[in-house]
Amino acid sequence: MVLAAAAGVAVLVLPLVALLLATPWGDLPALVADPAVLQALRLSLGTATAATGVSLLVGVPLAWVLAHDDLRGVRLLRALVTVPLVLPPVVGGVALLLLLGRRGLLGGALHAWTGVSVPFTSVAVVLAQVFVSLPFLVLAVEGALRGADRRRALAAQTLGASPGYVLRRVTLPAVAPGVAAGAALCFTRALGEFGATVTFAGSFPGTTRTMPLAVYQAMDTAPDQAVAMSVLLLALSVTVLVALRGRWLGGLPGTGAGTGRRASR
Amino acid sequence: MVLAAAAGVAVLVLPLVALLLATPWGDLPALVADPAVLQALRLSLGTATAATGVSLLVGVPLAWVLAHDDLRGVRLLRALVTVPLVLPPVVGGVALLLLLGRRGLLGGALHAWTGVSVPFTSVAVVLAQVFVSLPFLVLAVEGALRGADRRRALAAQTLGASPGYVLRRVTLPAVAPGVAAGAALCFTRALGEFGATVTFAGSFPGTTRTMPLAVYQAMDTAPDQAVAMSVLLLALSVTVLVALRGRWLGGLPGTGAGTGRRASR
Amino acid sequence: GDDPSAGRVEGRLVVLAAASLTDVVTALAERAEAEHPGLRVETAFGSSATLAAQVVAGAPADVLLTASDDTMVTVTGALGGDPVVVATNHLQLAVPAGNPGGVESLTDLADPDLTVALCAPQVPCGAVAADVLARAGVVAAPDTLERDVRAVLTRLVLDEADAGLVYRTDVLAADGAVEGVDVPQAADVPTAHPALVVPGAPHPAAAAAFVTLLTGPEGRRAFAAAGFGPP
Amino acid sequence: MMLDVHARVQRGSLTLDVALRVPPGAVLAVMGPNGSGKSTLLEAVAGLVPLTAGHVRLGDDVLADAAAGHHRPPAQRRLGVALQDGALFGHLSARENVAFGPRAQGVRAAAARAAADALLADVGLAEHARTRADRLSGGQAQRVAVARAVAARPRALLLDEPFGALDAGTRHRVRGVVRRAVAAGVPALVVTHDLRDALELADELLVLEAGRAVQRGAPAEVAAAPATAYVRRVAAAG
Amino acid sequence: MMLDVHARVQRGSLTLDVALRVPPGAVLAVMGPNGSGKSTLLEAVAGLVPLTAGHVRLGDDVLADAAAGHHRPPAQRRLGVALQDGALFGHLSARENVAFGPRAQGVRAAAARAAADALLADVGLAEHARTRADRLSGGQAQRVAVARAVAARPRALLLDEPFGALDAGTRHRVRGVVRRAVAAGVPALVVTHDLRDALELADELLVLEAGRAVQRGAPAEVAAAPATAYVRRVAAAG
Ligand SMILES: Nc1ncnc2c1ncn2[C@@H]1O[C@H](COP(=O)(O)OP(=O)(O)OP(=O)(O)O)[C@@H](O)[C@H]1O
Ligand SMILES: Nc1ncnc2c1ncn2[C@@H]1O[C@H](COP(=O)(O)OP(=O)(O)OP(=O)(O)O)[C@@H](O)[C@H]1O
Ligand code: MOO
Ligand SMILES: [Mg+2]
Ligand SMILES: [Mg+2]
Repeated sequence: MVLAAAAGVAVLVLPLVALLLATPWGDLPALVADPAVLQALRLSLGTATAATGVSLLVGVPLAWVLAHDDLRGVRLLRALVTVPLVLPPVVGGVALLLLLGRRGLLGGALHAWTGVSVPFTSVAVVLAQVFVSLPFLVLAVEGALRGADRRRALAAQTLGASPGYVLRRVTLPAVAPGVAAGAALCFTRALGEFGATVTFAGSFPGTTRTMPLAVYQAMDTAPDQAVAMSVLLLALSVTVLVALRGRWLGGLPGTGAGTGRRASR
Repeated sequence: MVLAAAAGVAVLVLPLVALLLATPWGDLPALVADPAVLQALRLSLGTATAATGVSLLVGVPLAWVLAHDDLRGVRLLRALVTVPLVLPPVVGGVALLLLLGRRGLLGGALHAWTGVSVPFTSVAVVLAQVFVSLPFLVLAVEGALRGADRRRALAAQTLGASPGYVLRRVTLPAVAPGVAAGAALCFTRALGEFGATVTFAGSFPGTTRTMPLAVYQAMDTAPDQAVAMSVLLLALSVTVLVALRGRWLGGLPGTGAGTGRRASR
Repeated sequence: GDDPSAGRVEGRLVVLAAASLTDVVTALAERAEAEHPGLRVETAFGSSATLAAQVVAGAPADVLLTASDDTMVTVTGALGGDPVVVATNHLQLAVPAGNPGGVESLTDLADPDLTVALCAPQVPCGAVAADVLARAGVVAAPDTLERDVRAVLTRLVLDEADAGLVYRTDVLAADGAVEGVDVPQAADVPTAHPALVVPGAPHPAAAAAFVTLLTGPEGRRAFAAAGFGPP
Repeated sequence: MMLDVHARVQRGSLTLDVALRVPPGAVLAVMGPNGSGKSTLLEAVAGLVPLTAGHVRLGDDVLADAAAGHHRPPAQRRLGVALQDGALFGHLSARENVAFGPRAQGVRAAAARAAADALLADVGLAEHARTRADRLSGGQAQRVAVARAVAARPRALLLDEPFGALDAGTRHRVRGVVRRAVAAGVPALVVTHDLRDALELADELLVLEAGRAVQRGAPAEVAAAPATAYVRRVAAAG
Repeated sequence: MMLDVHARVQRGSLTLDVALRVPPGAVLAVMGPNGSGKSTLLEAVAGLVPLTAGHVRLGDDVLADAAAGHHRPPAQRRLGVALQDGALFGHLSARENVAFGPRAQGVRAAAARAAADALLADVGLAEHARTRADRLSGGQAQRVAVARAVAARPRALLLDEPFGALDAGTRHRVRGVVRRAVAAGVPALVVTHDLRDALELADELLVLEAGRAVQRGAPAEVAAAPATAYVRRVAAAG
């Protein structure tokens, strides 16, 4: 039990230790204060936040639809929605190009009518991030919704609450840990997105070169800077995760010091 | 509500539609029957299955530890475990190299003593996949465990059940949808893993060139074959997901046609 | 090692090569297999810098081909070995078929209204492109800086970019999907493709034979047919 | 409004088939052995379980009619339901639980809250208004469930064993709350195992066994002339 | 073995402070108003809530001793506990619920199953052995909870309102099951709101109000000489 858990920790943490040991700590401040690094950092935070916001807006309702598999076709829909998980991100980028590129299914018409072109813009970065990270949010929230107690939802219905009201006031608050986990997953996945971004959005400082792209770019030529940026990304995510989980989970049942007694009543 | 859900579906599905429209359906059988494609497919299925197995073995106990945040240091541990989510996979590959490469923290000693070298082998592929996909499993399972009713776990303890027994016989079965979702996430993420694999394991046919790497390789040279392989991967994952969710969720409470009445008793 | 195939031209030969060499090396690998029954040649392509880093990290490769001397030096500096140049190359101004952006010369790359794709300056094709642009006195306004030359080519093939700088051989490999325009300054900055039998290669004899094939008449012919210059 | 029900429902191996009418302002008590279908009946009237045959009417309003394929969703029936297990919203306070129905139906926050506080005081929980529902004792939770059902100003009340976990004094008090809600002209259906509840509260008693009505009448009359062994035992215990 | 408890526990604004002793083979009934701390007391003895002061002893075996900082985990106390809300494992069958304790303690599957089936028959649920617990009616579920507590051959029984949802006949039957388990020399602590349970089953009655014992003695004696308004009301109702 605890041994297996320790093995899990080892697999995940030891490579990070190796990374930290390889970090040129003395030069770190200079490496990180580089304007190019700060620019990439700003871009990454902005786009990942936007992608998470969009994902929450469209993903929670989607998860709710998926959690009702008495509805027709839901199982296929779920599988479709899960596809971006398995699609190599590079292929996801190509698919986005085929859809929204200048010659794309929708992008062609868009370009012809409005002159607007999506690729090579920050919007393209956000779209690429949403494409790869939304499924994580959806699946996490759906899992939580399925685990949620249907009996309480029924009770709410007898009190005149519409399905949407039940979702907002009863089900979601009860599954808040799942939603928080999903949002954290989504944010971090968006923050780390590489393949789809580089393919669909390109790589240009300030508009599309997010941290992962900057790291990749530096990896073969300026490994010290790559390692420094990795460590920065790592510190950032640890901070975000600690803060986020702390806030979101703080006031929830069964997570505090209480015994969680009668949580089921 | 339903509108937002539809928007979510659109973001995820329309690019796939564009991809399907670009598929050279006539040549598909020939493209897919290529021995190199079949070799990559076999390797991908084998390594992703192994990675999922390893992740379940070490990830479920780990999730269980994390779900008890009355334990000391758990919050930091969770953040650490979540880090690979936010780390660009390429950086993950570098970290693995720094750990297990011939000059690595452990890899150096390993190579000196046993002559064994991990990078650029199928084992390296599995390790890379575990590194990036294990956190998904852990977080999904942890979310489900937190949502689980603590009251039933207490009741089991009064009956003399050890913590491990409670986990296996009460908590896990009750959160099976979460575990299934986590395993599906983990498998699909492993199947799609690219950056860490290409960095840590390289891209050698038969040993380390999984489907995503083969797709990537083909993208700039034989785009038709790349699209064909993507479609294959897509079909594969849809099948796996439909089958998996169907099986795992079939007999669970609140998911069938029943009203789920008294699910909380 | 104690692999019995070490002294003979057989076994599983692993060749890593720069993205720009994809087509020609694939063809020559098939030729080598035809010549030596019992030999299988496995190829992998990518950015020269990435491949070089993998070889230094101990990838079980027999032969490495890069797109610049600089990237090769990072390998020989760490592992030793004697690289030999097998071909040369130079850049062209490339546009999608039909030239939708109406691009005529290198100076158009400075037009902010056009979508321009270049290699990142850290990879060989990007370094050469920077040199060419500097010599021409053009301050380009790129919209994206790609990871390797084939990624730039893909942008043009898909018609997502109006113009870019790629190797002349890449334009030929694109088989009509891309049009190339010669740039006078590019001829002044040729690039070399060195090949290396990786020190400690699992199949040294086969590796040496493969490099001999590359530098021999058959190799010459294949490189020339693909548009490469002689070493 | 008259509550008029004919419910035929299949639940596992049990076939429930009961007809009943509760006039406005009257209380019908439902008793019966465990598993006889009391909760199933109540849930069918609430719309949580579909009818295979029969109907549910409230005055002229047809809530369900199996023959016509009509089934109004529970949320639109405007009934006050307390389920057997309470099913409180554990993450909300007692007050928020009671105010939930009015809020869901559009009543403004301040008004819903005032109504909830008044009802909580009625059931003796004034000082627990702000306690989270999952921190209440068994009897406290049961009272919140009853108050929550009454708060929504329902057109009919459906209470499934609403007094089982209450101490004797509180039981008396909560029966009073139900009686006052009914006095406004609301029909009520109350499931109980205790003949004293029926005697004190109900105008009529319906005894259910294996899904069928085996006896009905004024509670005292039923107790005086038991038709089955089960009723005899209930009368003896009461 | 004698069950010897002094429990001091803080629960929200309630301070529970009670001492009690239950000899082997005896039943102590605990009554009291809602929120007086009955469930808290039982959960403290079971080890689900930590003591701030006091101890729990079973014969010579010290299960908890606040002064010594000693707190044995619930899983190692070998008690039979039925919580107020049942807390059945909804995903398991009735039989698997009852067999759970023996299985957890290493009894072989066949033996555990046979014991479970015998107990289910005792509480009148033979034909529901294979029904999933979340498909049981309220009273059926309550009986499974009692059977589950008894099945583990506990050294003491702790039952929190184990009869509240049972019909009169079944109530009698399940009291018999409890009586037989106690007869083997096991001390039992039974929380109830119904004086008849105490009169029929208990050797001693403890009345709790606001966390303190306000009266104790033989059930009939307590009923005959009520010390508080609450007890008076209970005596009148019973
Ligand atoms: N969700 C369900 N699925 C299948 N069968 C069920 C379900 N819920 C209840 N039943 C079965 O239906 C029958 C009637 O149950 P019901 O809950 O209506 O009984 P009840 O009269 O309310 O009993 P109690 O007095 O124990 O509350 C029981 O045999 C029960 O096992
Ligand atoms: N998890 C908890 N956290 C904080 N307070 C609690 C918790 N559980 C119960 N309480 C409070 O402790 C007090 C005693 O509760 P307890 O459940 O012991 O009462 P009881 O005597 O069993 O009542 P009942 O007859 O209603 O079951 C109540 O006021 C209750 O609100
Ligand atoms: O293949 Mo390169 O390294 O882009 O010139
Ligand atoms: Mg019932
Ligand atoms: Mg209690």
